[in-house]
Amino acid sequence: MSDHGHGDKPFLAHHFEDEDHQFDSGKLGIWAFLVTEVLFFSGLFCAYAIYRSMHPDVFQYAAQALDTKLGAINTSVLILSSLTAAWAVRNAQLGQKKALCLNLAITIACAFGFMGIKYLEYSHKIHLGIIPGNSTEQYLDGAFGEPKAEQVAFVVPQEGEGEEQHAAGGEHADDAAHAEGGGQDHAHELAPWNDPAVDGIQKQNLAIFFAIYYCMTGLHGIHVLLGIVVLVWLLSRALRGHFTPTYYGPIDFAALYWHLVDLIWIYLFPLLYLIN
Amino acid sequence: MKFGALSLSLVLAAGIAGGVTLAAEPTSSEAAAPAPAAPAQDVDALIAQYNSKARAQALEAGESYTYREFSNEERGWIREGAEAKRAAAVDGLIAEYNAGLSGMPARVFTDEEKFWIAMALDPAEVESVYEGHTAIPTGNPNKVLYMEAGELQKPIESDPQYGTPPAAQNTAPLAEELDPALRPSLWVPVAASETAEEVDAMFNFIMYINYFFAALIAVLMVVFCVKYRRRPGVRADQSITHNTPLEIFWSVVPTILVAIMFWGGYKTFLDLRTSPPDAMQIYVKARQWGWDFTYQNGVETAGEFHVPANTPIEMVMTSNDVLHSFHLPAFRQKSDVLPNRYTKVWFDSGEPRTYRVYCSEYCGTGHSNMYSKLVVEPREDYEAWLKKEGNWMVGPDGEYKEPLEIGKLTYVRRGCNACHSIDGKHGTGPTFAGLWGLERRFDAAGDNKRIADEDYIRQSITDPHSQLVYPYGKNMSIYDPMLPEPQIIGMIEYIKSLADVPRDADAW
Amino acid sequence: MTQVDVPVIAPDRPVQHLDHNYINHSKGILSWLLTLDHKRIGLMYLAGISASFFLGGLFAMAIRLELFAPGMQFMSAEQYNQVFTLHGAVMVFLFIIPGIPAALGNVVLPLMLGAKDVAFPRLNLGSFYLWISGAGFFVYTLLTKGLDTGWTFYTPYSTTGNNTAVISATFGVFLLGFSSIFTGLNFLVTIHKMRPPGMTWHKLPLFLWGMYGTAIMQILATPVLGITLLLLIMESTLGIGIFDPNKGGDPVLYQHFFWFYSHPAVYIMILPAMAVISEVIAAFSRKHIFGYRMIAYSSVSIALLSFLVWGHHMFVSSESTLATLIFSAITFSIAIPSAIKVFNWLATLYKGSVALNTPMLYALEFIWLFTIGGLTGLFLAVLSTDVALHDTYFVVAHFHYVMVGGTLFAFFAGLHYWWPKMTGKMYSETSSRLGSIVAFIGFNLAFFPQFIMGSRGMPRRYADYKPDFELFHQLSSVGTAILGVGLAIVAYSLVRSLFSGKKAPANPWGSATIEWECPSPPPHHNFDHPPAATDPYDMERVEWNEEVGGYVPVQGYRPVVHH
Amino acid sequence: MTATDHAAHGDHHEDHHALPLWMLVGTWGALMGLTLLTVFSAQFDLGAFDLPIAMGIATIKAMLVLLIFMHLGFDKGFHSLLIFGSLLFVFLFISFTLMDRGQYQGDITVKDSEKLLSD
Repeated sequence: MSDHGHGDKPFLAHHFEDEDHQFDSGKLGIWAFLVTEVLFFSGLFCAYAIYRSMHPDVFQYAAQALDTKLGAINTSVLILSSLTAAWAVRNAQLGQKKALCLNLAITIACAFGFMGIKYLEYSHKIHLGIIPGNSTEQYLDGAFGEPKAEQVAFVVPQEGEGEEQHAAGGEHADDAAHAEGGGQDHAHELAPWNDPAVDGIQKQNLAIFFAIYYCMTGLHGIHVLLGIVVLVWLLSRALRGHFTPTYYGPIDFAALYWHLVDLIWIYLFPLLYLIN
Repeated sequence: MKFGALSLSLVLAAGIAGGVTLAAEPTSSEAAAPAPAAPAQDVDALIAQYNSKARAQALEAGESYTYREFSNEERGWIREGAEAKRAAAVDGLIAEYNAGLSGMPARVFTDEEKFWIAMALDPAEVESVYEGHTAIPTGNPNKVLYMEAGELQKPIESDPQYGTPPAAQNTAPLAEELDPALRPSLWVPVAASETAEEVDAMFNFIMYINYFFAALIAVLMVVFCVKYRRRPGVRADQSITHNTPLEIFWSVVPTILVAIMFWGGYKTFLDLRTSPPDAMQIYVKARQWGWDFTYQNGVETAGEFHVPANTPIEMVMTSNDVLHSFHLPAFRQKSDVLPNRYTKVWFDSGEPRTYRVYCSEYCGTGHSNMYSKLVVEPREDYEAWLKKEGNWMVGPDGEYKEPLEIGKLTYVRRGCNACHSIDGKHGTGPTFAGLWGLERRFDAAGDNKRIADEDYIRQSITDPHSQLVYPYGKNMSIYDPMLPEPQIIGMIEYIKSLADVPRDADAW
Repeated sequence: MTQVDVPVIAPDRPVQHLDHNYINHSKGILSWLLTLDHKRIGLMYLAGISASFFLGGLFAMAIRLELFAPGMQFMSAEQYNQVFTLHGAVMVFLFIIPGIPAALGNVVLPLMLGAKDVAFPRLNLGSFYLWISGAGFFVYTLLTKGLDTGWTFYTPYSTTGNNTAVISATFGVFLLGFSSIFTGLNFLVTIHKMRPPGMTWHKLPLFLWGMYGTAIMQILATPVLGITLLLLIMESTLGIGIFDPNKGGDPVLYQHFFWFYSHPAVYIMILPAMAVISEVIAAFSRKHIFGYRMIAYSSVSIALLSFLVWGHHMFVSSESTLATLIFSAITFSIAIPSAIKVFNWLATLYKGSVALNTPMLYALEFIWLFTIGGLTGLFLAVLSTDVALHDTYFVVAHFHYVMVGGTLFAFFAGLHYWWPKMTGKMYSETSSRLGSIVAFIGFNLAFFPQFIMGSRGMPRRYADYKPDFELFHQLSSVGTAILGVGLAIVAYSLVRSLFSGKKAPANPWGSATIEWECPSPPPHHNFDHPPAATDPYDMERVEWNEEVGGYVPVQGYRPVVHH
Repeated sequence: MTATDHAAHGDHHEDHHALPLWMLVGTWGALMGLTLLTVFSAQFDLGAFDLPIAMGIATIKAMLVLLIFMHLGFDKGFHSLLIFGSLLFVFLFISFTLMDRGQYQGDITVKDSEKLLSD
């Protein structure tokens, strides 16, 4: 038997008996892979659970810095992309090439949209001085301690004003002015944290909240980026007409991966954005 | 060349042979010669002959000496006899020495006597004395002798004059290793408390079960392999594929055994973890690489701690930097020591003895040197010791000592010596020798530099990471709480006094 | 076991050797580097892990030489710390974990299933290259800056100071972890989907049961190591503070994370070893394995239980009393399946026809060493004695008995057992047996004294020690030297067989599993048609044939129906 | 291929059937509704119920994605076993660690330790 024993079926590997055999193996493989993904994220969820149970107040306070609206929009975007991914599988199963390509394209577009909004959120935070790591603490000093005119402060999200602008327009030229103003204006709302008696530990724990926030959303974001790469590759194959009702495994597997990414976000959203 | 016990016995033989002069080291064949029963009446004379000759010539010539060739047999007798004599005499010597240290006028000891006193110390410490350190090598202030160029010199600059002489117990042997009445079993060291005995009971229970199963499995394996070895024409019995009752039996029996072990172990574990309410608390701060102890009355000690006998003691521990572990084998006690959290171990101190404390959680370069000594002593001795420890910066006259003396003591007590040498050798941190007035560079190019003066030293103590001498890293623990003022001044004075000591080329 | 009446297709004289086999299938270095053939990938893994083992062994020798006497001999304390760290990390991550699954498993597993390849050959090659890059990062760490954290990378030591080596080393381990995950995933799918007709779960050879359990653990546990190390890297580079007590983090949390992986990892190391031993004991007793189902189920139960006992590494790390109670109790439950296996192996010898060929010699040595390792584990599972013994040489001796005495000896058992199949050459029994016995003696001399000094209080990871432990350290060092000599003899014997060994028949030992039905070495495609599977331990299925110098299937043989 | 004709292929092919469009779109609608619900419920302070409600809604959403978008409801049982089994291990991991962490005393600050030592 030669290396390419299945001449009529270009995508059937030699060591499988038939396409169903190959599909079943691939499906089991991707599910096993999803299991490793679940466990991979579990470490972060565990860290989150530990620190939230230790410092519920800190988490509640810190979560105010996250923009619920952007989070909700991003959730919707991901759910839409999940729908189109599932739809794409259906198209592939039914041999609808055009619809398949369209659905894949929409999924990719949603993924880019998600990352774009994520970028806005990140850049806004970094602009405010909330960055992961060593220096967070010193910035938080400015943010939560004595509000200084030259130092940007934490913004407690206010209804409307400003935030939507960032979300929609992506113009953050006015961020600094806005943030400064916000810090000054709302300094009184941060009162408990300005108490000199409550320094040190709470600020450290705030830093840990943001560390966890960045790790969780960052790792999730990396998965979205990987998903984009895979989906673009599949789109190019779909355009070349590789997929048939008997050979559509890659579409199905990539969609499963994409749903898992969505699924993780479904948990991240309330855990990070909806603490009150 | 350092082969532990072997070299120790070499040193012992050499020491006796030559008094204090070690220039002529006997070879191992001489020292290790078998010693048949000696004619007792001759030995004293033999020793006298051996010693006097050697001494006389060494003193006269001031160089290596020769003496009558003694036979191997004679050497054996001499050694045995000398050892017996020493054992009898050395206790008295130590008592006398210590009495002198604690304030009474001390008589002048001969070098030989000092040698013998040293021999009764912890052998490891004696050995490090012999390794050629030129100064106080460790955190223990009980090094009474030091060597230079392989030769025994003189006592450390007068402990009496510092006012913190090694306490009497420092010269007592560690219970675990030297006291022949307390020889450990093959497996475990001497159990120092009742809880430790409970642990040992479980240890032995498991050990007997292990002996049984190991023997059973070995015997079955060998018997089967021999009895059913492959022979032509003999086939294996294929009918035996399983036997459910047998398999259930050998699943259930181990289950029962481990259940017993689990329960017994858990009960004793609770005893180990639950300290009696009346336990005396000692606060412990672990650092890289040493132990600091704080007593309830605020007295701080380093490296060594004393407790009253027959008292439950609770150690309340935290770490200054990384993870450490407080390990007291004799009490079967251990707990990790963590930064930012207190952990506790307790033990019933029992009879007056001396124990070794290890750090058993890996903590970096000095991990294997992070010992401490626990001295259990009668309450009145303990109280006297505590009083003395509390006043280590105060001289016999009731006044603060000279800053230089405080500095020298601080260097040892605060563990500076773990990383910073005073003999010019390159270590984990820069050496103190010749440091004073030196230009310190904080980068490779030397763009960022500073002269080592009072300000520099002070800042290096209070905020060491603010000025890291190239190429050293952030190894120094930021000591918290920081040194009190007199000790900082003392360190400045001490470093000043070392300005003229030459430093090695590779010690930056 | 009820036997379905399957006619066995047994040709008169099965093919013993082929002129054209997988080794000479195609030529050139690229045909190896880019191969998708599981057997070639297995051989490349074998070369890689052998090199790692040699490297780790050199470090071990350096450690024992340094510890021959109290005082520092030829290393500084810093150097010693780096050497023991590299010894541990290289041996664990580069040798023991991939050893049996990746090297032997890759060659044997598809053959045992009668399959043409593993389910995902490209992924298989990918995981090999992940292994290579992970190993590369390790060597890089080794050559550039010393790593001195111990293989466990405990915080805060690993994240404070100037431990830049931690970043490259942990990134290496991260890659190695994914290599391990993909191997496990591949094997899981292969065992599920590529079984030949007739091979039900209860006719799966026990090696495959062991590999299946291993795959479960690799898939479930290793990702947690991945995330732990990513967090560690973040901690070292950015200082995110999750594990750093100075920033409000919790170093014990790191230990929870680490051991959630690393305890199952211990079983990732030993379960494949047990799997090899089950095959070897049955083959050289020429007898049906005793208690097949118990052994099979115990593999899976060990795999699942292994996730629930990680806390026993932390009894003295300020773990709460409640947690110690639970973890200690579950730890004991995992002792039972291990005990069952040992008893079943012994019962397999009973009324067998035992031949002491080299693999069998290793298997018997394994039983002894694993028994000691397992029994001494009881001291460490019991809470009260563990407090005294934790982090002493007792622990060092215990895990060396399990990991080296267990896994390494089983690895050699498997290597010698499948050597004829892999290379087509027979090794010399005399020199291999000699090497095995010398290594066994050396091993016991090296590690048994460590139990004694450990229970007397000698802490592990000490660059120096007090003279009262000198005797034991010296015995241990001498033993290590003897072990080294033994291993050198083993290596010599195997390498020599490649050049002057006689040709191996298809089935030199008389085993009944499927991999022995194809010629030695196998052709590129393994089998033209998936062979029908029967009971893998039905040794009567094959018999000695003088003419071919090996075992051949009995013609027209109908298997005995038990029950 | 529709849901009805998969039987003709035998059980080997049971995961090949395409989901009807109404089911996909309906699931999407439900997910969006639940998202709005969870954002809405977060506006109110429900005290101890906050987290369980948010997690409950998230879990319902997750099940919808798993069972319908990911076909798990129509797929081989072993795949469900895999994914739910892995969740069991995640649960064990997190709960054991939380349980242990819950037993510790709170962290001490530098100040606390100084105070304790000076007492």
